[in-house]
Amino acid sequence: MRFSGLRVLREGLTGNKGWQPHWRDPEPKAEYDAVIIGGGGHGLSTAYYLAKTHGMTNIAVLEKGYIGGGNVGRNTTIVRANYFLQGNSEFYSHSLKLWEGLEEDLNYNVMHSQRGLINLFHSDGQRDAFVRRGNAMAVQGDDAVLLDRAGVARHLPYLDFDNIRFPVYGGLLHPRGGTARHDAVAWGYARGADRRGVDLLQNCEVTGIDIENGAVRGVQTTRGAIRARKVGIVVAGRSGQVAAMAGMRLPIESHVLQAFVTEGLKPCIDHVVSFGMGHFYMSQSDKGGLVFGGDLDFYASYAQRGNLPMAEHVMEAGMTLMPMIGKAKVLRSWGGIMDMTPDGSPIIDKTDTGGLFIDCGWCYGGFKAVPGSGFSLAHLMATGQHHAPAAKFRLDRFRTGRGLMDEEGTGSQHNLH
Amino acid sequence: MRVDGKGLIDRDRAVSFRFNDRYYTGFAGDTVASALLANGVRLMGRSFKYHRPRGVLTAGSEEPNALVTVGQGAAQDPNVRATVQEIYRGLAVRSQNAWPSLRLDAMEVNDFAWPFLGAGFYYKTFMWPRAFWERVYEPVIRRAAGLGGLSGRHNPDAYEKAFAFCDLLVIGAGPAGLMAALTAARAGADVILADEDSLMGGRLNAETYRVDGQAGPDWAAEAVAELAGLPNVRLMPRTTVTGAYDQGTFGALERVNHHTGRRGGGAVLECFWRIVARQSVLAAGALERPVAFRDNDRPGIMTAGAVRAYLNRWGVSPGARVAVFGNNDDAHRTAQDLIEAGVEVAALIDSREDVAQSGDYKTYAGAHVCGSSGRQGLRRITVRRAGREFQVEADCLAMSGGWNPTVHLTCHLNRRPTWSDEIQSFVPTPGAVPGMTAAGACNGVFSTAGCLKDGADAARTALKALGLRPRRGGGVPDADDTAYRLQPLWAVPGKGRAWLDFQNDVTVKDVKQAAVENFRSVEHMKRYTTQGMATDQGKNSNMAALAVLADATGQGIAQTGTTTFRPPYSPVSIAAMGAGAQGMGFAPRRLTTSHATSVAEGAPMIEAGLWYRPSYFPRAGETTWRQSCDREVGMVRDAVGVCDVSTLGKIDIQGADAGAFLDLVYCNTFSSLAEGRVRYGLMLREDGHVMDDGTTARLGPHHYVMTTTTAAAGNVMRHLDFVSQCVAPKLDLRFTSVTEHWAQFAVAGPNSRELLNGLLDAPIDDGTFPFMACGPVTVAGVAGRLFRISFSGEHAYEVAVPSRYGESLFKLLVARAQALGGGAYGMEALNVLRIEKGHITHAEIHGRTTAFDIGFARMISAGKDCIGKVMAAREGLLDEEREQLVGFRPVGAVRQLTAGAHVFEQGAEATRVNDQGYVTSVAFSPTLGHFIGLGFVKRGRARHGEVMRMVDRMRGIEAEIEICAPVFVDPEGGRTRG
Amino acid sequence: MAELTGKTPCDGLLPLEIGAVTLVEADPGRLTSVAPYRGGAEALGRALVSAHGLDWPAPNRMSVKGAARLIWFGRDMALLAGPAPAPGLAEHAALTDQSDAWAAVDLAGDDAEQVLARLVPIDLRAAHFAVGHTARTLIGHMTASITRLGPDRFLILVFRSMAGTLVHDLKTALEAVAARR
Amino acid sequence: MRLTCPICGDRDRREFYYQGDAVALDRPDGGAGAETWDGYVHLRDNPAGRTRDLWQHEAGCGAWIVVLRDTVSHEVFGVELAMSVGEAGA
Repeated sequence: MRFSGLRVLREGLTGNKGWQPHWRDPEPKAEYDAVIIGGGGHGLSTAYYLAKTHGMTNIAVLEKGYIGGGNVGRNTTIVRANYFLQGNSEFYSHSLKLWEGLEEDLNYNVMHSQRGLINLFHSDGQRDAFVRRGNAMAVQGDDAVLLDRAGVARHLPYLDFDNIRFPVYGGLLHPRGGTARHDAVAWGYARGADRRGVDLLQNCEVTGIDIENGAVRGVQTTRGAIRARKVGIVVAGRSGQVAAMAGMRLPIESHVLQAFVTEGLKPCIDHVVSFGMGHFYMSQSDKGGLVFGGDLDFYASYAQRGNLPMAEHVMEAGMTLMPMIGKAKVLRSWGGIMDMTPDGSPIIDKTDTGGLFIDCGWCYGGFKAVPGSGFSLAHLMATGQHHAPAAKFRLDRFRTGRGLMDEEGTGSQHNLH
Repeated sequence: MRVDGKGLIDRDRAVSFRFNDRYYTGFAGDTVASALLANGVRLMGRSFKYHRPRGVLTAGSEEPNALVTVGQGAAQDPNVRATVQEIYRGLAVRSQNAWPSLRLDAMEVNDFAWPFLGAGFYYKTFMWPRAFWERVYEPVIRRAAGLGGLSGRHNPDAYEKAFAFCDLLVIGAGPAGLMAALTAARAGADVILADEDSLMGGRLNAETYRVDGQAGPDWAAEAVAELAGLPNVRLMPRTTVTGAYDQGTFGALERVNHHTGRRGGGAVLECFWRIVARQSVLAAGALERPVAFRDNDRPGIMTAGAVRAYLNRWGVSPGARVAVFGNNDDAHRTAQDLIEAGVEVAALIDSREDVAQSGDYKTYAGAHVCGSSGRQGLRRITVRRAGREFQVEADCLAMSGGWNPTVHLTCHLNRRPTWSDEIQSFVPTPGAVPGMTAAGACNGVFSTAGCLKDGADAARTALKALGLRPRRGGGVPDADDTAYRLQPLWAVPGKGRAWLDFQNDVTVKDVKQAAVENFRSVEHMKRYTTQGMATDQGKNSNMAALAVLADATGQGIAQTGTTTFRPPYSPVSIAAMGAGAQGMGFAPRRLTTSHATSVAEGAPMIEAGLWYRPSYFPRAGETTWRQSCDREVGMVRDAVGVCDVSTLGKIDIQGADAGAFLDLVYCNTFSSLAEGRVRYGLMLREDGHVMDDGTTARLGPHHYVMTTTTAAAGNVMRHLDFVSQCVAPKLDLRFTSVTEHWAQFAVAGPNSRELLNGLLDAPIDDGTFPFMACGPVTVAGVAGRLFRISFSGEHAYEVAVPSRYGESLFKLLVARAQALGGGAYGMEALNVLRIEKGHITHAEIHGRTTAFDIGFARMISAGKDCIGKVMAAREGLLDEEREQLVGFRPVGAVRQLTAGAHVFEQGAEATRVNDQGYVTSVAFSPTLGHFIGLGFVKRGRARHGEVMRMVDRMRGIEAEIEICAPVFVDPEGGRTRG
Repeated sequence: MAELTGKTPCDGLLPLEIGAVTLVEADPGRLTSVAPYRGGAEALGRALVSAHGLDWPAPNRMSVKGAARLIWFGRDMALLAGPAPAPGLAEHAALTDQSDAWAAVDLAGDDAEQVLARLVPIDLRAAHFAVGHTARTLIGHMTASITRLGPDRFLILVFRSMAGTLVHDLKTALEAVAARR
Repeated sequence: MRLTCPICGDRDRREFYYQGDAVALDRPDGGAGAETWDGYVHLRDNPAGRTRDLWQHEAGCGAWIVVLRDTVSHEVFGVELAMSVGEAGA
């Protein structure tokens, strides 16, 4: 069924009786050409592009819970391409281009809203660093505009410019940056993959990876054994456990990142605002809730929940930057499992096991990467060649020191990125 | 209307307040909701999506409909529950989400377009044309959405945070909570009793139950009085425990002055508590669930428990002719309370067949309410019985679908609750929160006697864990012990829209459609329909929605499971959790001893980490910072300048292994440094990149003092602690920060020694104090330290005295410097001087650079191990292709260089693939008369002399630049040594 | 010869009296951090007793002898407050002059505990933090040393450069507590 | 979240700095080879369950501590001083 305003109209007039499932719930087959472990954003988009771009339709996505239940369903929905190191730069640039065509491509309104993202800076040194970033974005072909203090005030008049611990010197505006409706992205890709014949197997947890003489042969799951010559591990925070099934130890530590949403409010924040000194960022959802977050809780965790010190720090950052939000009331808080790498940049690569691929290490930047990551992993799995925009996301860069992408410059301590 | 002789309000104290454009009068103890109902006001709000007219559904913080905005101007407070807001003189509240008025709301048109606005409709449309989303659809949707509004102005009110500790935290002061607190407190436990209500007693204040032969409210008041008299008890009314966190930590929001007009003068509006409890008892009660039937959302239709609360606690009947509908005995108690209060009961509709007449009112057994009418207020209901439908006139309907235990806090650590067939709801899973015991209604125990006993038992469990003994005797008081009987009733079948989530306008149809579209997992259904995502987080609706979903998917409710409850239990203002940070409170301010003097000199102070440092010292006639900066640079190059460098980290290191320790943390060697000498040191991270640099002086055989950069002082201190405790625990040394003890000033320039010799008790010369010498000195009679080191490249010193003398010495140094043709210089000049000399800062060692990149690879001593040595030798970090530190100078028409610009080969297009490097630091060098820069270029060291192109798209500047050595002034160092 | 004049960290900021609490700058005298070398603890303990009559304090405790205080100050470290350290101590421990490194304030009054409860994340009630107890912890966002000198009296040390923030934070808490009376 | 510092006692998480897996205590010697060093600096077991990690009581006594902890439940099983672990070891 194709979605359109007309369809909504027709269904409305006929009692909404004609709607059909967005995806099937098929029984697992004994064998697929490829299986993707992980029914999150990245796994679903990988399946979608394998089917759409590479014509691989005899494939399955194995999800231990419900699809879209991981980080794609619990993030702060920010979409941007404002990196400054080679490797990240071209990848996120490509991903953003995919975002810009996503609704037509998926025939699903993911509410991608390019409302503009502003990174604030608070010293001359930070300005120079953001100028360098902005220039990197510009030479990559993406958009960036340097704002002085007055320029920021024009966009964000509600910030405290007069009495603030770390005054606003200016900001870097990324006009094409913005947000999207996170769940819809997972559902749109799921529906798109399903319509192309991909089996989405929910409540299907992988319990083992079958390897014969150095090559993958399939997986063991809670819904039986499934044979496949190509297996992609796309499980974000759970990468460590799944990779261990293939005898791998990863350069990853899983951490909790909290996020928060307030009660619905009339429109008051029109951009995505990021406050570097406070590790605080905020946008307003179309429903009216202020969606915001900050830094990791900093301790390794799989709990999908955080603790008060970081929550308080985030609120404090909000109060010093934009005291107009004081009377907004936090409705809900939650946590996601972040697969943190030693340089804060991701991994899309083959492994030492033939036919086994891994896509992980997205830290807390995974949502905006959903289209690009799936596209590039699909390319790698289908062709055996690294997709150019993701060619630098190699697993061995830490051992060799070649092509490290440490945007924060904080070094190999996983939780500092 | 008011009912005489009922309620716990103070009828001698009338209080007037404003709702929208009218003034109303209530009594002390009223909430906005009870007072409006007493005044016959039923319409209090509009729903989120269809803008349906709505009145109160509940009498508590879970209220989804009656949300109002309190106050106006900067302090306006949106989305306040009218059911919680106590009235006080001068209170002004407004309804929300309605325009032009609450009665006449233009957006009500949505309600007629409902067939097109069902579950998830927006995922299926608004896609064409693409550009319309940001320009047309989204703005319209955003304006229609949202509830109340923020003022858009800085928060003007005071909030605070605090910590509290106890043996036992009792959450909820109903019969179970009071009994738990009494039992524990009498046993000597250190107890905190927190309750979200202004009046402790919970349902005892809303019902007509008797306890120990007393009226419920009287017994509660006595219990509270006893607790208030005990030294080991802290009562926290108006305090909602909002979250359970690890190791017995709880968040709690105290509403300190929302019930008064008191603002300013230190009075805070709210306090956010961090409560640490060794044990806790959850006695949070239960929430009554509505029944879904066609048009069950009209103003005047509310839960039966709310009707009894308004009647018994506030002496208000929500209607003149009240009908009651339920699936359990509470419906009958409601009717009885109404009759007893002299209110007409239009009918009692009980979905159960086997019910006896319980009072003098028309009773329909085995019947359902299947519809209602009255757009802005209930006029009549439709009752269906034995296939026959008829109407009953009523202006209020009390409905009871049974009760849901308030299990929320037991789920905050991610454990799921357990389904109970008996009460057709979820109950806490024991042990879900370590140290927490659930008691009373939130534990699925609904009779008053049961709650009292369960509370006492829970306290005993806690006391045992605390190693305390319950006091003998002190039995549980007698009270009603009627069993709770209900027959599941979630949604009355029928046409039309039956509301589940009132605020978000989610109907039974929506949930069924979600199931049809295969959003069959409870999480999918929630996210697709927005069921349970309103301000009540599904407190009123999740159970029924689950049941409808379970029915639609053919699974049981237990199998379907619940969505997760997450903190906060009820919403918490950002101002409360972020209290103290507004303005300057976000981080401490660190001021040097020369701060006041610098400010008095007119120096703009800039943030340097937590410190403040002077940018430059303007003099008469100077109109731009550049004029001052150029002059200050000239002073240092030609005469003498004084700069406060106290913000650099200083670490005092002593012990037999101090030298060995420094050899480990620095890539170069310090054990061989002579006493009385200083050496530059480079510190690596274990991953082989540069962490920090600085000078370290050897003051004695086993005594060194290390300096760090201002930016990295904290990290370096932590790193040294790590290395000494975790990596080399056997080395014998101790160290501590002396950053704050010493005020240290750079005295730089040809006249620096002359200046100092005027202050030192024992003058110095090149013999006694050559370059890189250090030692104790007496400065103007005060014991201090002198280091002959130079960041500026001039003949320079750093002189340190105990901080108490800092301001005095700074003034003295500046005065002497001025007499010698110099003066104070600030960060701008300091930066120019160091760039001219090619000294790096964290602009260059930004965390991605190696010793190799900055040309210091040879500093990594081959003869010893050091942190970072092995990883620094990784092939990828020694690749000649890496970006290497170079200098830049303009050679084209454009003379300006800018930091952050990227570097390209001449003629090459400015694209990512052609990118050759970038500029990290620039300065106009008054010494050389042109801009100079530092930065990194691929194979840079081999490209000196090459002319390239600097491109700064952000600032719109392009310039031809020549790559050169990163030292512009006195590369041989003659000035420094001379 | 020019003479240098000294200035205390809270110069111009204190005293304050709000509600039932007073806040004044304290003068703990000469401050020396004492950190025993490997295996030096015992000898140091003896030397301290003979030189200053002070026992090496257990963690989170302070020992007092007349005007001399030895305040536990962290892992294997104590702060000698009052006298100049006897030279002999240097054999067994690293001695570092900290006299000018700390801003010291004296908080006293019925509500002193209530005031600190707004800023300090540890249980400072007398039953758990008695006279002579000390702690290294936080006050607001600052690391601090907090010692109970009397039933309703505390000595608070933070880095000298943060004196202004310390006074600001305490003043705000004092006003909030006073407003609740 | 609260941790019991072996020196200061039970304290709020806000007083502690977190570094990561306690593997950091087992620094290889210079000649240990690239694989070993890669394992030390980058690779992690990253268990969903019991873990042994390294914290510092930075806002307290300054001690580095080794914490036995569950990364799923956040239960803490034990805490010891890194110093004593190190001295016991090699």
